[in-house]
Amino acid sequence: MANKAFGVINSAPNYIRVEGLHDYRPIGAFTFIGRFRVIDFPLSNMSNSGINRIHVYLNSRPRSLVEHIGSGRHYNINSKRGSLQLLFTQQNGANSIYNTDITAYMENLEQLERMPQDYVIVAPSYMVFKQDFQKLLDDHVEAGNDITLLYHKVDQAKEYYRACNVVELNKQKGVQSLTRNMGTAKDKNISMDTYVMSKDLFVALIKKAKRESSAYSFADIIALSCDTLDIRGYQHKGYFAAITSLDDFYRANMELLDYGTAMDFFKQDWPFYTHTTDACPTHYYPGAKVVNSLVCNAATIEGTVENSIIGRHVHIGKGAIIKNSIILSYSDISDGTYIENAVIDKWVKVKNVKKIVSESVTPAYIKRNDVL
Amino acid sequence: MANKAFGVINSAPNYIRVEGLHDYRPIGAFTFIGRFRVIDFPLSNMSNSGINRIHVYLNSRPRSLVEHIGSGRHYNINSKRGSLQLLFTQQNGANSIYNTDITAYMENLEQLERMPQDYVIVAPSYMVFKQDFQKLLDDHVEAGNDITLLYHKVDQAKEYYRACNVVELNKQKGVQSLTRNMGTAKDKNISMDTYVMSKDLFVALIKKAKRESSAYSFADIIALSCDTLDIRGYQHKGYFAAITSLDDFYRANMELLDYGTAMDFFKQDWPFYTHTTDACPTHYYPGAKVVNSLVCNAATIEGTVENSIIGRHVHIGKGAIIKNSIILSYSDISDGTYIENAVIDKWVKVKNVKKIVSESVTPAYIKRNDVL
Amino acid sequence: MAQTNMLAMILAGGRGSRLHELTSKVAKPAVSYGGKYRIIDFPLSNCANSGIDIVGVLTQYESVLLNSYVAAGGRWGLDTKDSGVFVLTPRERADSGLDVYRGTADAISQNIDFVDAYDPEYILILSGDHIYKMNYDKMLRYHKEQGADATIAVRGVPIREASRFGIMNTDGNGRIIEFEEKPAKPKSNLASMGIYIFTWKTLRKLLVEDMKNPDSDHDFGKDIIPIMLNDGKKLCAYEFSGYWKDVGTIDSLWEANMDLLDSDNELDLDDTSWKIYTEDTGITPQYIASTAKIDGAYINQGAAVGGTVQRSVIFTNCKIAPGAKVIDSVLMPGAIVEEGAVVTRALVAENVRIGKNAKVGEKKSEEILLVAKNVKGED
Amino acid sequence: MAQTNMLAMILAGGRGSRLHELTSKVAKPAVSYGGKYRIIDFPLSNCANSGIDIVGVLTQYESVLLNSYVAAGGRWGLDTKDSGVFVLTPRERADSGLDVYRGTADAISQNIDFVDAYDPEYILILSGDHIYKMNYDKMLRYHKEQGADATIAVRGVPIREASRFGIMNTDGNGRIIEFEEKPAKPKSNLASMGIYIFTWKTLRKLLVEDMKNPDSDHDFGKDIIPIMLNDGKKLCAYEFSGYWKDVGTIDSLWEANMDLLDSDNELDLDDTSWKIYTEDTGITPQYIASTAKIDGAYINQGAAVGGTVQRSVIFTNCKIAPGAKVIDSVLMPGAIVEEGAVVTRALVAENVRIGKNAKVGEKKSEEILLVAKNVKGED
Repeated sequence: MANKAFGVINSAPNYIRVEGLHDYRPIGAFTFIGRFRVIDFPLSNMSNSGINRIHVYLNSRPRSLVEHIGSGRHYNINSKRGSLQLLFTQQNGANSIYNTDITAYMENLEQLERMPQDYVIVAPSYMVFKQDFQKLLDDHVEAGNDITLLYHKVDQAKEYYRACNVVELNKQKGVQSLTRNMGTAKDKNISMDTYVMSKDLFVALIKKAKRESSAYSFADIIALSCDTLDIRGYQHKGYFAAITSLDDFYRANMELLDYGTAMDFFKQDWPFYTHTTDACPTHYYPGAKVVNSLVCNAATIEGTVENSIIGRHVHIGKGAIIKNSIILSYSDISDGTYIENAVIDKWVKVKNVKKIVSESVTPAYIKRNDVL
Repeated sequence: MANKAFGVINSAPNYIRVEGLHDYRPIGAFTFIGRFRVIDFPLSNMSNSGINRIHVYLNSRPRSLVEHIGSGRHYNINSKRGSLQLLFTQQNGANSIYNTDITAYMENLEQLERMPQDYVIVAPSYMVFKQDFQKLLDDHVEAGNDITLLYHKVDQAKEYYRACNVVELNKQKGVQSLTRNMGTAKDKNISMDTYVMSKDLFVALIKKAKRESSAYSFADIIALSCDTLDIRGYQHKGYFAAITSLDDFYRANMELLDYGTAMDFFKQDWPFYTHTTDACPTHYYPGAKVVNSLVCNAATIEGTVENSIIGRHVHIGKGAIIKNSIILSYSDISDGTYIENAVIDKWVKVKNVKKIVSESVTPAYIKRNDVL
Repeated sequence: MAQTNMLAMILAGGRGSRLHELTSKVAKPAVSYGGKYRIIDFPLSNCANSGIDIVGVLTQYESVLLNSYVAAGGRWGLDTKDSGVFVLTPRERADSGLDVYRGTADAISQNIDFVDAYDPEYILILSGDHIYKMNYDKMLRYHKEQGADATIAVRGVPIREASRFGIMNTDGNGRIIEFEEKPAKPKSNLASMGIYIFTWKTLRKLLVEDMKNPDSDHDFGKDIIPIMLNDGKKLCAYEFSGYWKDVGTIDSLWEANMDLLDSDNELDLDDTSWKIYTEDTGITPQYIASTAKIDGAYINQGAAVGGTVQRSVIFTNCKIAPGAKVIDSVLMPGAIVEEGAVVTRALVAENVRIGKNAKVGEKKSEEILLVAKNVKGED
Repeated sequence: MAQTNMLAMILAGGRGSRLHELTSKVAKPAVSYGGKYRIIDFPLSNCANSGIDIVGVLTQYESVLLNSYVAAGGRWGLDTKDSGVFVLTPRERADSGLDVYRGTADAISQNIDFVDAYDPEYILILSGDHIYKMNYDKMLRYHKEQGADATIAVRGVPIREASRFGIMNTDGNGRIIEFEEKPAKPKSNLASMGIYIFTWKTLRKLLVEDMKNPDSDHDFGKDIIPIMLNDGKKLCAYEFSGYWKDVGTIDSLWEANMDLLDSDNELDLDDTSWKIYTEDTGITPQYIASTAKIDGAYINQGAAVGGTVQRSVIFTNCKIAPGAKVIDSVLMPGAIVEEGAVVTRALVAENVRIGKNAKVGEKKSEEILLVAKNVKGED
């Protein structure tokens, strides 16, 4: 069944920077609750919504995402009828002001213009949420908007979502402005950087943005078009995370330790797909103590784990205590170590250091491949 | 069956430039005799040799190769036991002197060092030939060389192979020097940029090259090691093409119009795999006249084709005459056009111009998407 | 891909005996067609293009080739996480012995557990031996709009030929009020194409009853449809008007191939928005030698032509030597015509070799000659 | 991948009646094991890791689940251009009716055409219901080195138990000189594992003869091997010494699961150089609640533990409510243990629900309790 829309998944804007983790991979490739990658969420949302032609934009360090996404079979994208196309940009200075989504679209304009679908759904690869895009599209078409923009009402806009845009809406949900979140108030409508519009308008806006400024992003041209176009907000409800800083990443993971939140988010009728690795089950040794945690496969647990997320192939030694932490795959925490409020990247070996604790809200971060 | 070697397929060095075609894709993505891509040959050679862990290095404009290679299933690489890994470099100025294979290896050293195999086979993505790498490896191990280098004896080194390296051998096939082909003589041994060595030596040479000069290529460090290492040449026989200029590309294609050469190269016991597209058969209209040509599927031929290669979905109009030319996919040659000695890139529409002829050895080249 | 909630079952059991030796080692749906396809590629590609994820292929006759061909669902992109093509043969069960499929309906009945496992709302029943392109998703939408219990695809046939078909008589709104099998005096020209959409719950109940009925032939046309009409269920006709061909005989198979030489042919295999997927090998392009003369042909990659080809369809890996002639014929994959041989109005089976100077087929023959065995040459 | 020129056939026909209700809807090789696997994952993964491209799975009993599980060869990476897993059921042929497989050898005989289609030099015969990791490529190299007509994998068993097995007596060089089925006085402790490599040409000839022999049981152990020994063919024993378990009974299936709780267990499923591939769903990690107490467990992703787990194996999607206890037990996929329920020394089948406060199994029972149906709770 040919869907009327194709999907575009874009990368994070150049001003978003997640301390530590970001040095090794784009946000879309970040591990989420130990098992998924952030990009699995927009991809699964699209696949579940019947969208089977998807463009994924990659910029710096594409290897991990290319491997993870592969042929798209695990996202249920028919490889003959559909396609999951990876698009690259030459402009690789990740922090360069020229490294915008508009630059990426312009470099692949031929691919974009060749898509046969009438509509496009644009979603970001650095946010985690659940959304039926088919419903969004139907609504968009019925309402006759020029653009429909997805937003989420939050009450922690002072502490979090600092790299996101804020939407101001009129009574009819018309978007009146789109501006960077300056943390001026708790309650804000955060733009989810997710848009529905006609392909023609999408292409026209890209070209317009390019003409006006080489540093414009797509959000910039949307912001500038609030007066001239009928842009309407569509409120998203349920779990929502914007992975735009280490704090946001940490909090987004920890929120899902709440069983109710997790069960509401992970439902059978809306599966999130991911690349699987045939890891064996996890072995809990006699004497291990694990509570309120999410544990991935192929871990070996001999010590204590509390309020934490344990990745694949992680080893927690005898007498080790892990609290309020995220341990990514293949890390090895040796006997008797105490870790609290930390994010331990992949392939870390904690051997000689016996204590890693952060006292502040911001968790401690241990670099990939480090031996401590 | 775990093979003792893994494969590395590298990109063309920064000083190789194929006029026209190269503006749109790397050489590995060039169409070859209308149906294959140049990279299909090294990949199939590796797969047929039982190598199922392969690293493919991509630099500028990776999209077409990423799509073409995909999951590697069509190359018979078991997706669980084996893997076809795409590796990228950040250094994207394709012509920059820093854009060397050494830079690419250094950026992905972690992936390289993690490979469990003892040996590595390095082959280029810009040459077309058939070689059993298992045999090469067995020979290498038995002879006890440090490095085995594949070379081909040519007798047109003055006109062609100008961007290749020349090998000088002693009586024992020991490599005495590796230098750029200056076209000083007809008969030369051309290095096929294909090496077998232990993984450890490979990594050591990469690190050494990096230390010595940021602009060194792997061939440079090999050249410098002729005195200290036991590097031996292994002669390749049969069809061989180095796609290092438009002339070389054109000639390499044309050579396979010779039925004997083609039949010797394409044999059932050594299949070359490619990404297929489910194109329907080709329709020859009454009145069409085709001789001594290779014609791909989904073409529609109403005119005359002689000594030419016709790509997929190409249309040759009534009364049109195509001689000694290569027409790439989706191009449309309208009624009555005369084309001789030309390479027509993809998606070209020849509508108003009625004659495209090159009188010299170098074929005329028509740009992708052009309307003439 | 979003689940359309419709599962497809392809009846591929046909021995196709009127296709003679072509089906002695291959089930009819696996017979070659159109230069590179097999007949079953058509319903399977239609399913893939219509967004159907799960396809069962029911077979009991010589299933090895069909099995290994179909089981690799990747050919149609049907090998994603939640999609697949499954070959369903009769099997032994805890509660019964091994049994053949007794009829089209029985084939589904014996696989109720398979269907139930996917819990579909609708089931699409297809035949494995028709050549056509059809969007089953559109048909499903029609089925839903009509609120039908069953929807049957029909096509208009010339009224004078209607008595050869199963004819559906409808009221003004597409509802079927009567079904007549080969009526002497047809009241309409809407012939059943053997393509059905049923609401699964309704069909399931009927199948369970049908299994127990000793007088039933367990056939959709003969048993299930008449019962539904009797019961006052809502059956609707869905009209289809594109290219459609049942290739049950050598002549019709030949004709269907020849249709492709027509530049306006309705099947339009070149349409990239509705591709027919098939086994696509990484073989060389077709090689046309300096000695070749081609005058109207449909040729697939991997073929090598050195001789004369007139109005013919040439499959993968065929070889026509210099001096050989192939006229008004179909050469199936790997067929070889040696020097001086002449093939006229013939259908040459897979891998058959026509020896030097041999002549097969006649220009004026009424029927098409099937050449299923090597023909010896003369020096 | 390079063709090793050996094709594998897995005999998966077993109804496994000693596994009781576990096999009432599922063939024995599809029974769950080890938190996430099915038994047939072991021979299939061994094949994939040994570089075998083509695997036939022979089955006639309740093949739907096995079929749909196995046919998606992608789980084992066996879905590349030239690789595949093919389910082979009995089928109707032009020259004979539909027939069941009469024995292990007959199952291969009936599929000679399938094997021939791939023209292998060697054929590997495997059983679908053993748990072990083995490199068949090494065994093939041994077969070639020995220049054998057949090579049989054997393992040493305690000599006092040897009379329960098929015992191979060998000369000093590994050549089998005698085969005794359950000998009263065993001369060696080398028991056949039911894993054979044959040179295909040799076996093919024997199978053709065996098919015609009215006195044959069409069995490898009873008929083919003895004939080969009589004919003076060279049969060699290939000794295997790793973990190996035939899981034919509830007790042995439970034991094999419990073996995984041993930190030194020889099977070592965590070894990434020889992975066992299986259906791997994109489900959430295992959720261990604040109320959970885990004391020795092997738990798979997607499980949610709120209660107590002691020395148990917990499969995908199992739920153990707060206050529930699971001790010395195996919970198969989707099993649910409600509040206050206690499960001891039991094997709980797929999707079975143990109701509130229910008690199943006994600490001191000799046999393991199979719980195949929901157990009602008490309020």
